Amino acid sequence: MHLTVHQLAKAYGLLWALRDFSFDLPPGEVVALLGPNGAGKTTLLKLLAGLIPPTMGEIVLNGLQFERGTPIQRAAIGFLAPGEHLYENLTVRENLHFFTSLYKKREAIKQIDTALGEVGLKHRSEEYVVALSSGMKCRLSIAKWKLLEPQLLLVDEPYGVLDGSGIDLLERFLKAESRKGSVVIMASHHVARLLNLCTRAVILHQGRLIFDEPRQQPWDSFARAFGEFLPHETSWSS
Amino acid sequence: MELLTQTFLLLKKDLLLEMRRRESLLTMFFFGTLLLFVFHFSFELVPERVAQMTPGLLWLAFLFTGTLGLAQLFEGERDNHCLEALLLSPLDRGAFFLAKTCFNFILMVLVEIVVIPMFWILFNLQSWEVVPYLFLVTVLGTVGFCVLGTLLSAVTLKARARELLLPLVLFPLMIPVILSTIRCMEAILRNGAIGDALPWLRLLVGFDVIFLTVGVLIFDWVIEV
Amino acid sequence: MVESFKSSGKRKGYLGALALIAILVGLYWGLLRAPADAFQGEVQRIMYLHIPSILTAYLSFFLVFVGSCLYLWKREKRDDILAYSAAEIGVLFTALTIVEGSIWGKPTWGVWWTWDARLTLTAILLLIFVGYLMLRSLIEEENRAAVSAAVLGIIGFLDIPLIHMSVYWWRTLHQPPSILRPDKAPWDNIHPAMLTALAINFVAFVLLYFYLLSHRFRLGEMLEEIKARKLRGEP
Amino acid sequence: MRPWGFVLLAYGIVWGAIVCYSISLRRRYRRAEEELARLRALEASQSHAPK
Repeated sequence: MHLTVHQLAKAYGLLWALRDFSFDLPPGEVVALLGPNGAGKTTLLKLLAGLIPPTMGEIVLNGLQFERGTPIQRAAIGFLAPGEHLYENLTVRENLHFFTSLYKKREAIKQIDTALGEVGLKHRSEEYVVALSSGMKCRLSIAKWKLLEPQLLLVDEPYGVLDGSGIDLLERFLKAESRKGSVVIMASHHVARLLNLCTRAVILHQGRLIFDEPRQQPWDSFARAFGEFLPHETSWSS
Repeated sequence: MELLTQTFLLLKKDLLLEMRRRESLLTMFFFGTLLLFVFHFSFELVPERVAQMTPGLLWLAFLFTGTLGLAQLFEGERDNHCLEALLLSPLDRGAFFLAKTCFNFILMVLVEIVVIPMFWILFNLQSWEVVPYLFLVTVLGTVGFCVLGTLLSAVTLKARARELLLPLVLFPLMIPVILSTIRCMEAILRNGAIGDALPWLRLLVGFDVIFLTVGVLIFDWVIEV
Repeated sequence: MVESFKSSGKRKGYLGALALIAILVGLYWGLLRAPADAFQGEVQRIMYLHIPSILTAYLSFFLVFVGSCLYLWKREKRDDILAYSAAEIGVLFTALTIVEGSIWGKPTWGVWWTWDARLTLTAILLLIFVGYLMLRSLIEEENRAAVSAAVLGIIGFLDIPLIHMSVYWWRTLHQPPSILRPDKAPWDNIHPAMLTALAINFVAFVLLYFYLLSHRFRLGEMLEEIKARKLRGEP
Repeated sequence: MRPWGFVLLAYGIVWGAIVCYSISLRRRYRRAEEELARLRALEASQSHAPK
């Protein structure tokens, strides 16, 4: 998936949530989307997912304009929001079955058990999602997107709810996706972890893109930009 | 074909959820029954008067219970942002509309199956032979109600005070359905057969077809997060 | 068509002056020149308001339909403004039609309100488009409000013929329509001066309607521009 | 009430309502015009102001 964004902007009423946002991501890129609360991270993710219409600007997926989204385009976009987008009164297996059928992934239906095994949910596959802890729901989301094979995967703050092995699982999954040529964009406040994983970092501040660079060692410009705009978060340097 | 497969998938999911929680069906059922009692107390219904008022009263009951169901129709999708998950997927929105319409239709028909005989029992009506015909007309009216109701329920999804707004915009638009079903029922009660209710029946079917088509075509724009 | 509303203030001024003249001429013809009706007497003069106002209301709802369709298709803000403006003025004219009908009905039928097909139909129209305006005001997010309103505008307009049919069938089973006889062209039993008065008043209402609409439309555009400028000016 | 009374009542209400609507529309229109002029002036002064 090659993702290009031109001058994307979104206003809510009289407030800009995101302004003049452009970037160009080749296949395999893993982007760390950073910024304080209210910087516009979630707005950006929702715009890229086609869940809200942009006020201005355009999104281009593999050279094709993404406006309201054709079914094929929508099938190529994944949105991993921990704990969300699952039916609480369906069982774990029913959820996966429903979504794989919806995405017309016939082979994936056979792999539901394997996927559940990989995320450690096999023994709970007949339980209702409402009975799962938030970490378990996040694991289920990982299994879901593993089966649905998106080419653009948007991830919204997954670290808060996952335990150590869960984080391993997630990062292995994201790296595998990236190796397959998918673009991954992950928003989080766990800067250190995210920087470890990413191939590129982007910082949003008050709806504007203030930093966009590929990852390198040593990375002084990132330290400077980060320190300037997010002085309260220093945990990344550890 | 794809449209129908997706519709069926979503409908199956909705029915499964409803079977587990039974929220909508139970409330609608009890509300419908409750209305029959309220009617009795407010109109002091003796058999001679009931015969005249049957179509109106029955439809009033279905209209209110149906509106109750419509208000709940998208609630299940709002929990846990499931609506987002559906809109994110390659789902055809026309299928989404059809599935929700069918789901609401099934709920209402289940309620009607119970409420119509109960009406006959509670008010001591003797004319059991017309019940199947009445039920048939009611089902046709219910189709129109569900089609338009689902469409407007989605339109008002993001509005403040939507439970109040929905009947306000729905009832005036529903007048062809209300009038034609009630006139059909009157004709049936009078003659014991469809007979001179035919123009009304045609109007009703026309209404169902027009709004079903409009709904499938327009739903893509109606529903957004 | 939309382009013509963007006319300069000067052209709008001409339109206003023309509307005013037409209204005055219409008043003169309607109240003084036209003879009293042989059966209904002077009260029939209300018809010179009643018929033009309901026709303009229908024109208005047609514009709501056109604007709504164009908006859903092209997503141009001005189509939405057109639909909103037309709905607002349409509701005004519909309400006036009902008031006139009611005042005409009192001396003619002896009651302020009767479930006559025409009156009922007009009342339902009013309810539908009042609902439209309420829907607009109850949805916070602007795009959402525009899209939802457009859908309701389309459904509402498509429903009019169905409501028309059902209400007429329902009433005509009980009483014949009061003025229009299907077997007789309406102008057969009308004095030529009456017809002239009606025509002049109709022209006056249409001119007035477009005068109001052009201002309401421009107002919508200005509000839109104010919002755009405030957004741009925000640091 | 005499027939003419009904006629005048109807004409009075209709034209009264239309005049009222026109006045309220004019007021809204003026307010928007002023606001727009203010914003335009503000923008002009900002673009000419020395940096």
